[in-house]
Amino acid sequence: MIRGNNKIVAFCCENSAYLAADKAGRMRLHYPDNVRIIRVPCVGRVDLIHILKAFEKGAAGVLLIGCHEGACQHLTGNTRAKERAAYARNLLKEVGIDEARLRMANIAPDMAQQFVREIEDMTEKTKER
Amino acid sequence: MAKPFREALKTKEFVVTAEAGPGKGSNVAKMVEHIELLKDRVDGLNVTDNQSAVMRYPSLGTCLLIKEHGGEPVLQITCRDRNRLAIQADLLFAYSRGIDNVLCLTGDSVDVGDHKEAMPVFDLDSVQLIHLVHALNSGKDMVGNELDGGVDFCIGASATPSADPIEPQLIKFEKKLGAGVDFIQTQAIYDLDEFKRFVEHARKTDAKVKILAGIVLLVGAKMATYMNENVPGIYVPQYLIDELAQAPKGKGIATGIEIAGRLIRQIKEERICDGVHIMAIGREERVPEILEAAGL
Amino acid sequence: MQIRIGVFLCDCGKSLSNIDFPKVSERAEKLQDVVHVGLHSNLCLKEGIEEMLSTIRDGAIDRVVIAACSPKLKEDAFRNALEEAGLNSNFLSLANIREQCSWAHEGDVTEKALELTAMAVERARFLKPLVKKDVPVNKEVLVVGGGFAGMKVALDLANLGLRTTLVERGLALGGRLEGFETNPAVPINSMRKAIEENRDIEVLTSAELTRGEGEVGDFSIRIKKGDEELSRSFGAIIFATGYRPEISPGDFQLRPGVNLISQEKLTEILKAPERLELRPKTIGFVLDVSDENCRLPTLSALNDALAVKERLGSEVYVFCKSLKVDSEGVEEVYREARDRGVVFVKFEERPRICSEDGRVKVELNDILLGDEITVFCDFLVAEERIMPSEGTEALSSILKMRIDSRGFCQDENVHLYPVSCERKGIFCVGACRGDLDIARASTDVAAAVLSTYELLASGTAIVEAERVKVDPEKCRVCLTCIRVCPHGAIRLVRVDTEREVAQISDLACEGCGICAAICPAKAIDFEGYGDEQILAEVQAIGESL
Amino acid sequence: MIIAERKPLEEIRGMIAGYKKILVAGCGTCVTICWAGGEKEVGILSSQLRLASSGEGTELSIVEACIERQCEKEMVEELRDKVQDVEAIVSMACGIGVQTIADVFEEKPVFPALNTTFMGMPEAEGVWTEKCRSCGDCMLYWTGGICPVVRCAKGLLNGPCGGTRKGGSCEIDPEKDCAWVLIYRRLEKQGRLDLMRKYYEPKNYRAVKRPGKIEALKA
Amino acid sequence: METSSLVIGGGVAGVAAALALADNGSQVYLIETEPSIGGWAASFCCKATDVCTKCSVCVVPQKLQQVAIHPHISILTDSMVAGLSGGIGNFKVEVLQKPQYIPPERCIACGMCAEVCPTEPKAIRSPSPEAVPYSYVLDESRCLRLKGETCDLCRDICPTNAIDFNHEPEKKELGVGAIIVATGFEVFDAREMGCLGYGRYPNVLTGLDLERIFNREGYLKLPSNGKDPKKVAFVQCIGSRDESHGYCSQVCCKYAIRFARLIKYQNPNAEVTIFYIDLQTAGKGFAQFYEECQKNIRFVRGLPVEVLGTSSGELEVRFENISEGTVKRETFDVVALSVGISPKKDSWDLARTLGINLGECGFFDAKEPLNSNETNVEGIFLAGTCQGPRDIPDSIAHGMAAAQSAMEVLERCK
Repeated sequence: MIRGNNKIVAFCCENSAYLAADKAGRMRLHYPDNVRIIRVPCVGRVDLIHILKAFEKGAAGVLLIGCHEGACQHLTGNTRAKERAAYARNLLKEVGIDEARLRMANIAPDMAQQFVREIEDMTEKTKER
Repeated sequence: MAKPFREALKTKEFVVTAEAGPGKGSNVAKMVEHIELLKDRVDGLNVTDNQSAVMRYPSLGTCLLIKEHGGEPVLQITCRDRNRLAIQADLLFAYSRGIDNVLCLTGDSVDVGDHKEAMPVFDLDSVQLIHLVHALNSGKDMVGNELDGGVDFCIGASATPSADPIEPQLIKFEKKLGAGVDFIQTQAIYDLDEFKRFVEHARKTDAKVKILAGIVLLVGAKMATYMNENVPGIYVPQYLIDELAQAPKGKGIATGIEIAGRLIRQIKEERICDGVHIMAIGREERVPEILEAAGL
Repeated sequence: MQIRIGVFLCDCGKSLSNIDFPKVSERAEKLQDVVHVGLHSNLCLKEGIEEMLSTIRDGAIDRVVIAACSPKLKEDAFRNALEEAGLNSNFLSLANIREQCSWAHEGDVTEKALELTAMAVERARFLKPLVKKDVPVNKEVLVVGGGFAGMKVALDLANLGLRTTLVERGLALGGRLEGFETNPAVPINSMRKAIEENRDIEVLTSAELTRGEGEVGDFSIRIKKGDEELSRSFGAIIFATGYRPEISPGDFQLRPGVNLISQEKLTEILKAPERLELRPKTIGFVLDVSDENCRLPTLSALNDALAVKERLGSEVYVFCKSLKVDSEGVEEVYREARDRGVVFVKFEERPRICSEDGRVKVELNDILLGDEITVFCDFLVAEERIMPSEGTEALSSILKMRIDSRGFCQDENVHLYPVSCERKGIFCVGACRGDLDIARASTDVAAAVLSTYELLASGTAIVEAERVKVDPEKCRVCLTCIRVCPHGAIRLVRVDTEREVAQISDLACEGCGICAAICPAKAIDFEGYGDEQILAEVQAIGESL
Repeated sequence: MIIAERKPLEEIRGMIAGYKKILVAGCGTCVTICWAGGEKEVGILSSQLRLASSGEGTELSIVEACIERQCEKEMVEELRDKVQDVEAIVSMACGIGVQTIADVFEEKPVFPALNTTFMGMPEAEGVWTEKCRSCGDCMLYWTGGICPVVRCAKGLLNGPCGGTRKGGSCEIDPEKDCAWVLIYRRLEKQGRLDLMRKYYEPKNYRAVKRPGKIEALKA
Repeated sequence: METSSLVIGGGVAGVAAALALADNGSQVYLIETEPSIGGWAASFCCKATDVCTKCSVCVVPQKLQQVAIHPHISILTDSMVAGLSGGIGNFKVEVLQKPQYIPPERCIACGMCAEVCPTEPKAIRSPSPEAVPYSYVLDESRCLRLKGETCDLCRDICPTNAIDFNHEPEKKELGVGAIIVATGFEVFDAREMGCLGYGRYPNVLTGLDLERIFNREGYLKLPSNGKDPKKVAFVQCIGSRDESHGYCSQVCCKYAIRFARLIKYQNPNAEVTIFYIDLQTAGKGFAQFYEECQKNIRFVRGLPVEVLGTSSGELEVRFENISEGTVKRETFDVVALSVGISPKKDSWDLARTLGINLGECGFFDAKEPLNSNETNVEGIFLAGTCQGPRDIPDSIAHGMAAAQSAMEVLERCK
C-alpha cells in the first residue's frame, strides 16, 4: 500500500517556470510549501513514468509547467508535454486517480503571480482527498 | 403471367423494372401486396440482397414469392455474405425454381449495415461472380466439375455513371462487359448529359448490352441533399433540390414522383437507353404513380 | 566503489531564519552515502567557496550537494570550484532552499529544506562524470542565394578569413537588387567585383541544393550545377534566398496590362523616360490591397514616388490603408514625399479599380475627406505581394528546418530571432525569413556572420561529450528520436561493421531531452536529467526522515 | 513489422486478479518500435498496476523485464530466474511472444497485455497502418505496389466497388483512400493501366495452408 | 594593440553585443550607469495569452544570466565614460564608477541590511527580482550615515562585511580595441502632453506602466480602485511621428495590440479600443496575430485630443473619428498612452566625449544607411535604440551586428 502524502510535484522548465518560481521567492509571494519543484531542461523531457512514479510515491498532484506554446526553445517540447499530460490523464483514469490531479500549465519567466496561482489552484484541488 | 424478362430485354424497346426491398421478419404480407400491385406493370421485379448490409428476408425467398404470384423476379446476389460454394448452390436452387435472372453485385460493406461485427466474405468480386454464372451456364461449376442439370441465367451487372473519379469505375465496368452481361442496371442518375456520355462509353465496349437507367424516387429536398452527402455515386443536381424545396408541405413526394416521371419520359423519348429501373425505396406503392407520370 | 557525498548547507548569512539549519544538518548526516555535512553562511563568495574546497580537496568527498540560493545564480561558479578541487564538474547537485523555500513560504520550512536537500542527495548518488572534448569543425561555409544579403555574407566572412561557397540559382549574382534602381543605392557592382576577385569565395551560379545531411560542423551537401552534381561538406550554412514579388491580378479588378504596371516596369520607365511618347500626367501607387502587413511595398512605393516626381514631374497618388513607416528613415521619406506634393489617400475598404478609356480609374472612400473620390491615373503601379522565393519549402525540407506560417524560412519562435533556426549552424538572413527591408537585412548579415565565425573560427568546438547518449545495445533503431529531435541532432550511424543505430551529435544537441522522454526502448540517457536521476528526486519526496 | 496495442488496464487486471507476484515482460523488437510493449511500456504498465492495486489496498509485487525477442525460445530462457519467483507472467509481446513464453514456462500462467493487430509501417510519428495480410499469394506486382487485399475494405481484385466516395475515398471511411483509386493513379502514372484492365481470377485463399508452416530446406 | 572591447550600456543591445564579442574570445567591459544591467526590457512583461505573442521579452533574462556568468565579461555598474583618448585598435577609456558602498561581488542579497535600516523609506533598496547583479543598493540621498549622522546598523549586521561607507568614486582606465555604444533610449514623458491627463488621473497609464504592472502583478486592475477594467483605450503615437519626433517608434503599435489582446484574454468582457493613425502591423509572425485581434479589438482611426476625468471617476476621451469624420466623446475606465522611444537627453555629453555625431532626431548618427553600426569615428560602433527606434529582436540583431564590426577591428589588431 502506497503511503499518501500531500506533496505536489512540479516539473518546471528551467527556462520559464523555474525562473518564475525564483522570482516569486524574491518577491516574497508566499505560496503553499507542499510543492516540490523538479528542474528539467525542457518540460518535454518529462516522461510518463516520471509522472506515474510521482503518484506511486503518493503525490497529491503533479504539475508540468513549461513555456507558452510558440515560445519553447526546443519548439515542440511544451506541445509534446501537453499531449503527454493528456495521455497520462487517461492512464490515471484507468487506475482510478482523479485526472484533475495532473495539470499542464504554461508560464513565462516573469509570471511569478501566475506561478503562485497554479500552485494554489492545485493545492485547493487536491485538498479534499 | 408476365413475359420473361429476357424476352422483354430482347423485344421491348423500353424495359421497365422496379426494385422490391424485402422487410425484416417472416411476415411477407406487405411484400405480397407490392408484388400484386406491380407484377403486371413492370417487366421485372428486382429483389435486393440484404440491402446496405442490413439483414432482411432473403432475396431468394422473395423471388420465389414473386414467382408464386406470377411475377417476373430478378435475383440480386452480392459477394458479401456467401463464399463461392454458397453462391453456386443458391444459384442452382434459384434456377431449379424458375428464377433465371440474376444481377451480380459486390454488395455494400458490413461496416455500413446493422451487423457491423460480421465477417465480410467477399470471397469473389462482382466480375468474378459474372464469370462464375457463365461457368454454370456452360454446365460446369467454377472449378470445372460437370453439373447434373445445367442452368441458363440472364446476367446483369451494375454501374455507377456519376462516380468521382469515374475512370477506375469505367475500367471495372468494362471488365464486367468483357465478362459478358445481358443487361446493366445503373445507380440512380439525375444528370442526363452525364448519363448520355456514360452510355456512349458503354456502347463502345459492348453495342448490344441493354442499359437500364436507375431512377431513385426523391421524397424531398432533405433526402436529396442527404444522398449527395452520404450515398456514394449518387449526385442530385442543385436545381432538382431547389424544385423539391419549393414544393408545398407534404407535397415533396409528389414533386419527386413528377421529377422521376419527367426523367423517364425524357430517357424514353430521346432513346437514351433501353429502359429504366425504378427504385422507390420503401415507397414501392407509389411506383404506379411514377409510371403514370412517365406516361407508361 | 562507495559514493561519498558531501553536503554543504548555506544559511545565507544566517538570514534564512525560518529554517532550523542545525536540525537540517543533523538529519542530513543520516542520508545514504553522506559522509560530510557542513554549515556555511556565504558559500557564494570567494571565501565561502574556499571553505568548501578545503573540505573537498582532502579527497574524502566525491559528490557535492549544495543547499543554498537558486542554481541560476552560482551554479557555474560552483562547477568551476569542483574542477579546481579536481572533481568532475558534473558531480554537483543543488537544492534551492532560498528562492524556492525560505523566501517562498511563511512559517518554518525546515522540513521542506531537509526534503529538498534529500532530493539533491538522492540525485547526486546517480551522477556520472562528464568529459569536455574538442570536436573538429569544417571551416567552409555554404551561402545559399547570391542577392545582396548572400554576397555581403560571403564578403564579410572572407574578411574574417572563412572560405565560402556561394550558390546562386540564377545565371548571375545580384538578385533582386537589379530592380532597385530607385532605392538607396546599393554598391551592387562593386560587391560583385569584390567577390570575383576574392579567392576565398567560390561562386556557383545556376546551381541548386539537392541533398543535405549531417549537422553543424559537418554538413554534407549535394549541389546540382547544370548536369553535374557536386558533393561538398561545410561547417555552417547561411540562407539568403530572398523573396519573390507577386502581383495577383485578382487584387486589382483588371489584368496587368498597359495601365497597371509592375514596379520593375516602372523602374524601366524611370531609367529612360525619353522613351515614353508622352509623359504620364498622373501616376498612382496602390498599397495594402494584397497584403496589409508588409513593409517592402511601402518602401519601394515611397522611393519610386519621389523618383517619379523628380524625373517625370507627374502628379503622384499613393493609395493605402496604413502606411508602414516602422523602418529606419521611412517617416522622413514620407514627409519629403508629402512636401514634394505626393498625395496620400487613405482608405478602409479597398478601392475599386477599373479601366476607363485607356486610363486606370480608382474609386475609393477617402477617409480623410470622409467621402468618395475618383482618381484617373495613366499608370497605376501595382503592389507586389512579398512571397517566399520559389523552392523555399523544398530547400528547408532538404535541411530539415521549419518554415513559418507564411512559408518563409525560420520558425516563428523568438528564441531563434534574429538569424538562427532550430538547427545549430544554419542561419537565415534577410528577406528569406520574412518581410525585411534592406537595412534590417544587412544587420542580419552581420549577426549571422559573427555567429558563424564563433562556431567555426577555431576549427574545433568544445563539447560535453555524450551528455545525451544513445546506448547502442538498447537502441532498437525505431527512428523515433531522429524524427522527434527538434534540432536535427540525431542520425543513424554504423556502430560495428553491419548494425546501424541512432547517434546524437554532441555539438548539435541542445540538451532538451525530448528524445530521452520518448524513446520506447529507454535507450537514451541524459546525464544530469537521466531517468534514474529524475526518479531519484521523485523517490526522495515525502520520505519521512 | 508486427503492430500491436496495449489492452485496457481493466482487462489486464482482470486476468491477473488474485496473483500477488507477477512478471511483466516486454519485447525489444516489433512492439518496442510501435510503442506498445518495450521497456518504456513495461514501466508504465507496471506502475499503473501498482497504483491500481494499492488504490484498493491489495498487495501486488511486480518484477519488470524486457528481452530482445520473445518469439525466440532461447531468448525467452533469459527470463527463467525471474520467472521462478513469480506466480504469473504478463507478456507485452505480440501473440507469438506470448505463446513462446507459454511454451517455455508451461507451469506458469501467461497473460497477454497487448492485442496484436496487424503487420504495418509507421505512417507518421506514432501512427502505424496495416500494409500486408500475409495471404501467401502476393499480387503487388500488378497493383502498382498497393495491396488491395488489405487496403480495399472488401479486398476486391478487379477494381473498385460502386461505393467510392467523391474524390476517391472509401465507402466505409471518408478519411481512407479507396485502394483502387490509388492503384489506378499509380498505374496511370507508370503508364501501366493495361494491368488494371486485365481480369483476375478468384484468389487462392489456401496459398498458405493454415496454420502456416515453412520448411526452408536450404543450407 | 588591444583585443579587449568596451560596450557602453547594459540594455538588450549592449548585452547582445557583449555576449557576441565575449563568445568570440574578446575580453569585454560592459559598463552600465544603473546599479544593474538589463535596461528597460528587464522590467517588461511577457504578453502571452494562452499562446506566445512573440514580444521577445522572455529572451532578455537568459541573456542577462549568460552575461552575468560569462568568464570574458566584466560588468561595471554605476559607471559612465568620462573620457576617451587614443584611437581604433587602442582606445584609452576613462570610466568613472560611483562609490560602491555595497559592492555587488560581496553582497549575497540576504536582505538583513534593509531590515535594520532605520530610515523610511529605506535607504537600502532591495534589488528588483530581475536585477543582475542581484545585490542591494544604498541610496546616498537617504542614508543617515552618509548624511553625517552616526548609524552603522547595516554595516554591523552585514554577514559578509560588504558595506563600506568610505567607498570613494573610482576612476578606471580601460584599454580597448573597439567600442560599442549601446546607451539605449528614454521613454517619452507623457506629461508633456498634458491634455491627455497623464499624471493627473490615476487610470491614465503609459505603455511602460502597463509593462511594469503586468510584470509585477501579473494582472491589470484599475489603479484607482483595484477593480477589473471594463473599457480600455489605447492611444498610439504618443511622442512619435510629431513635430518634435520625426520618426516612428516602431514598437508601440505592436505592444499596444499585444496588451489589448492580453487584457481581452484575462477578462473577456472588457472592451478594448485602439486609437491610431497608421497601424504598424508588419513583421515576422505578426500578420496572423493581427488578423486574430481584429475579431475582438476595436480599431479606431484618429487620435484623442483630450482626456477628462468625469465625476464618476471614469475618463472621457474626446477624439476625432477620421473614418467617420466626426468628433466624438466616449468614456473609458483606463486610457493607456502608447509612449514612444525618445533619444537619451544626455546623449550630447557622450557624443562629445567620444566625438561621434548626433542625427537631427537626437539619436546617434550612423555613417551610411546600409551599415547603421558605423559612426564617424573609426572603431566606435552603435548598437540598438541609441541609434534609432528598434524592438527587442531588432536591437539584439543590431547589437550582434555592431559586435561583428568590432570583431573585424579586433581581428585586424591581432
